[in-house]
Amino acid sequence: MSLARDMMTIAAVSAGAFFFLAGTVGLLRFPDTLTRLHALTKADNLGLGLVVLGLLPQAGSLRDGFKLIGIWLLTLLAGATVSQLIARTAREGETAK
Amino acid sequence: MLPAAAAPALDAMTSTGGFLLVLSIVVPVTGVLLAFILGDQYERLVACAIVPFGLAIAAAIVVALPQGNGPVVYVLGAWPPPLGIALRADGLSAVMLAATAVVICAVAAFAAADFSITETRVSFTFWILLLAIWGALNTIFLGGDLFTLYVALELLTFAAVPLVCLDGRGETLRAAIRYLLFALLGSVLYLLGTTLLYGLYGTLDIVLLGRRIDTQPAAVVAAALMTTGLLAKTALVPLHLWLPPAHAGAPAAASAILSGLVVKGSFFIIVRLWFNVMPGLPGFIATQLLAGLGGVAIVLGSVVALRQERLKLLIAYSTLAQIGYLFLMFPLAFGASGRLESSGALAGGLLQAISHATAKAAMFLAAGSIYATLGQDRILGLGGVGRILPISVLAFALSGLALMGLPPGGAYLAKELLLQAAAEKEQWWWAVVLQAGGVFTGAYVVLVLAHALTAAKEPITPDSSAPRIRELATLALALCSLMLGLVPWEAYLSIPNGVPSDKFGIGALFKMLLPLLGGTGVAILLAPSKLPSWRRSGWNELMPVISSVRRGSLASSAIVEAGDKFLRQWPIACISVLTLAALFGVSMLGAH
Amino acid sequence: MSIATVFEVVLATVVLGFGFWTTAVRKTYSAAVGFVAYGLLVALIWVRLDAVDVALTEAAISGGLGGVLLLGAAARLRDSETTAAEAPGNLTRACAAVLSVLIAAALAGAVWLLPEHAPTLAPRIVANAWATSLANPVTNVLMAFRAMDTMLEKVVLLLAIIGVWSLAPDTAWGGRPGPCHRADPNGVLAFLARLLPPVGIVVGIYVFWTGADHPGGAFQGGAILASMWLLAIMAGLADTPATSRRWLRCILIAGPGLFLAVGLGGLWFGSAFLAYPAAYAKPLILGIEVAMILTIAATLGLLLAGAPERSVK
Amino acid sequence: MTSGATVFGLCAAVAVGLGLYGLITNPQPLRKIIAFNVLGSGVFLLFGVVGRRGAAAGIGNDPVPQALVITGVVVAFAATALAIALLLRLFQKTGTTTLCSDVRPSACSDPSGD
Amino acid sequence: MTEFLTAAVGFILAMLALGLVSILRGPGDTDRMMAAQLIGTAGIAALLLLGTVTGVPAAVDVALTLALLATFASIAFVKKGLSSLDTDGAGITEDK
Repeated sequence: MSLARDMMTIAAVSAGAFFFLAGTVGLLRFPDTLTRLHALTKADNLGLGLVVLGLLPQAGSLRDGFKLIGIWLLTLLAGATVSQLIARTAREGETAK
Repeated sequence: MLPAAAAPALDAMTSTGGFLLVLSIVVPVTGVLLAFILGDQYERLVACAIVPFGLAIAAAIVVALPQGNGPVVYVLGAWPPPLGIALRADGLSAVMLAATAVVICAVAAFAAADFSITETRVSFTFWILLLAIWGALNTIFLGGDLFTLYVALELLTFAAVPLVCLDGRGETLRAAIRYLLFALLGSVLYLLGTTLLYGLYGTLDIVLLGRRIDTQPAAVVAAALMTTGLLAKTALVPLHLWLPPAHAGAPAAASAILSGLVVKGSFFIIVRLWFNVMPGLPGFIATQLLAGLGGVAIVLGSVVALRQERLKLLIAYSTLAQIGYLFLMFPLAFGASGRLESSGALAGGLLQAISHATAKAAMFLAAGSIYATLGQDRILGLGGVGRILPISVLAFALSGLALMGLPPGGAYLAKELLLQAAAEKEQWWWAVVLQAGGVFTGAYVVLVLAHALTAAKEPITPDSSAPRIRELATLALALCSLMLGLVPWEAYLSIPNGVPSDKFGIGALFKMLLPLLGGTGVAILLAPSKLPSWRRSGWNELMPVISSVRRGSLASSAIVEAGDKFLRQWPIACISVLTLAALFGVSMLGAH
Repeated sequence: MSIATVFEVVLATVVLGFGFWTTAVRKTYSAAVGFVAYGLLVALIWVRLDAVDVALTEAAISGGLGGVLLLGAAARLRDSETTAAEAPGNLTRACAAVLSVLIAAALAGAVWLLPEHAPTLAPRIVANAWATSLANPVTNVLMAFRAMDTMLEKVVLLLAIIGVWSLAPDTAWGGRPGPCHRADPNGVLAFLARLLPPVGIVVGIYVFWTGADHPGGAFQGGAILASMWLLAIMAGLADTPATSRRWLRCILIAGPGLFLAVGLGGLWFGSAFLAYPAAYAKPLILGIEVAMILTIAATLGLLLAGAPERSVK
Repeated sequence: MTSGATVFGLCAAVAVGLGLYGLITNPQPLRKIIAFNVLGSGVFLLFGVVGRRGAAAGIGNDPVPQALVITGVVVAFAATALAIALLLRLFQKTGTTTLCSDVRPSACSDPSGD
Repeated sequence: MTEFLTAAVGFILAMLALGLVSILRGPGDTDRMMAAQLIGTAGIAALLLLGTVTGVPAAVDVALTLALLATFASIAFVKKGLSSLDTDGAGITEDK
């Protein structure tokens, strides 16, 4: 049982780390603001989600598990809102030029 | 009087009358809260109601102290140190508490007539911060824990900074930022030291630390950092970049508090640190270094003061010199046992601190009345002011004389005690510096008075007449400073050889002539603005000789002024801080 | 070298990397961003040092409110970057570098020389925790053993507010701090500002409440509440209150005022100033903390909002 | 037991050095304020290391240094806020943020002559 | 298990550092605004993993605090701070 949980943790956290890697590569390689933003938000939120998923089996109590999910939802909300605002600013910057 | 000498149990037990210590902190803080909530137009009422209370509490502590054995102690929350915090009042605290209360009273009486009710912003800020400064200072004088002292220091800084820029001009804002940033650097260094001390000994209580401390290198690092941080807050040359603009730019009542009291807070913590926490740590060279900086401060502060065109700047620079004077006691208190001893030198230093507090506050208040009446404070434009504001000019003269060391002033007593100690320790060079300090003080007092007492070139139309109560408050403060020598200090400060008794004899008169005549000479030689009587005839034969000497000395004083300007640049001042920390560290390490 | 040590070295290196970036980078705005990252990573170090109370504080201040304060100032002072031509020369820089390294080395040496068996007050604190019946040792130290420091620290916060207010132009004295924020009521920001604060308030109260027995406390909870308030202000859903309002001033002194009152009660009825009678210790401390969380939230919010700029009329 | 104390002690010392250097050499006041914050966090970390070394009685970090740090962080934040408010007011009033009070800006350029 | 998670924290930290440097070097201000986003998510992930590794369950509360405050900070980034009079709204004119 414990082994199965650990396997799940390892798999999910590895996948999460991979998405963080993908996001960073995107940041380094993509040419303009909007595509970089895309790389960042998608990868990061998915990465964090997978890390949370991986840690759920390790959580000590049900309350801790809910907190973990809550954290992920909060960052998702922030990511969605802020990237929209940033993208809008970027677009306006371009039209101004 | 030293806590270390008292029985161990007494330090960790509330003594009778201990609640007075709590009240002396709580009452001003309550005043701050009340004034803040009642706000507009009531803050002055609250402050004026609190001031007599505070004065009574300080007086009660002063009365209560000699009756018990050793310090008055209060254990907060009934948690004895090291777990909890204790407040302790020994002779040093009592003396400082009383002086602070007197100065605050006089300044409050002055300011009650100064800030009109229409200026809500200035009045609100000033009165609340006045009470806050009082609470912070009392905490510093009574705090028995190094971290409590840190919080109190920050309280003091936060209360002092807005006072600097009350008038909101760009120049004073700049001064306030420099002051705040430099003071923060100082407190961070102090905090670094407390970290190391806690890591070494597991307590921050002053008495417990004093028993546990030894001379290991990590303790030396802590001592060096803390000392330097506090010096930065005290503005000892070369760490004085913030002081002149800050003290000269504030309104008169605020300047009096800043110059008279606020710098004494960090000075007092240095005294606590060196005499109570680690008397055996600094060693001979470090004490000489500290006093050496004091000597430099006396020369630089006085010479630059003589070159100022504005009265308030002159007084601010004279504060620099007087701060230097405070540090001369350290080598003179260094005993043969290799420890700093609570001796006549310490008593002299403390007396100098309180007589400077009263006299300098009176000087700034007098300057404030002059500024308000004339609408400017250029020294060359002071002619005729003696006729319009006789009381203020008299107060200025009296406080100047007190600072010079006129008997029976506190500074006279302080100088005698320090000279005694210098003779005892056979460190004649500090006796020279002490005398020079008096002469320099004489110089700028004579310079100001000479201008103030001449007739006006053109008739003056006063902008506004100063209310009489303002002038009387100033005069009372100056008289206080002049009467300090009559107080029976033996009950509070350890004076092994007794107080010099000859306060009114021929000898005392003669001692007074040196700073007065020497000061006149220095003023003639070093002040770019010539003394008024200089222009009259009768000096014609001497003229060529003196002129050439004067030209030379003026040139050298210009070099000193350039040096001051150099030292007051931000990077240079910060580098000086770190250099001093390194020097103190090396000299303390070398002592063991 | 174990993997834990390797990780610690990596963490320390990354933190110092950001510290270095913050010091060296040319643009002030980038330096402020660098500092936010730095503060966040320092919070990681605090978790690693098993000081979660401090980690919470550090996350709230350096990562959150402090970062916002610095960024706001950097954005507003952007035009001034070119005018300040007082860069020190190479000699000054070299002196500064040498001395900074010297001080850092002395500190490192001092830490190295700290005694093998470190002195600690932890056992004493555990032994005396019965007096308050709170299980969080840090809260015990803050609210009971060193209550004087905590009370004075709240007065420091109040003085900071007075200092900031005193910078108002005379015409705006007593007015509302900061600019008027307007945003589309149906826009994304307003949406977020309606959705997040309820969650934030719950979390803030949770962090405060859990502080009695677990890491957390009034300050950390207050910081969260303050940020939610400011979010609503930024979205134009609320405005900063006029600083002359009596209720606002009541909130601003509620914390230190109640602290002081309870302390004096101890002096009058109990054993000492700031001593709690054992039977009522917990409710008294929690009561003070409730007042404090309000005071802290209001104080932090107003410190970020700045000096009054708009007259009430 | 005292995992990380040495590494982070070193880290704290370096942070103090970085902060000091920044505080001295950065010409813009806002950068000085940021450097002050780096310096302060170094000092607080040092407290953390001291507390970590004093872990005992089932507590991983001596609570007294922790409490002192929390107080210190609050004070440092208040100081930052006050300094920034002063700076913004100075900028609003004069249009510059230079801290040199002596007449011309050029008069306070570096003395070391390069 | 602990070793694996420790390595994962180290890896995420490295990604955070790399990403942040690339953002801060970026040509425009909008790029810099992404920084808060990255700091938030990567920092929270590192914090959660570290809490599990170090055996500090309360680290979850730190992460929760950070999640809320990072959101707030991101908004402030985009608004370029709270207190800007003249630059206010530069980044935030919403669609009509």
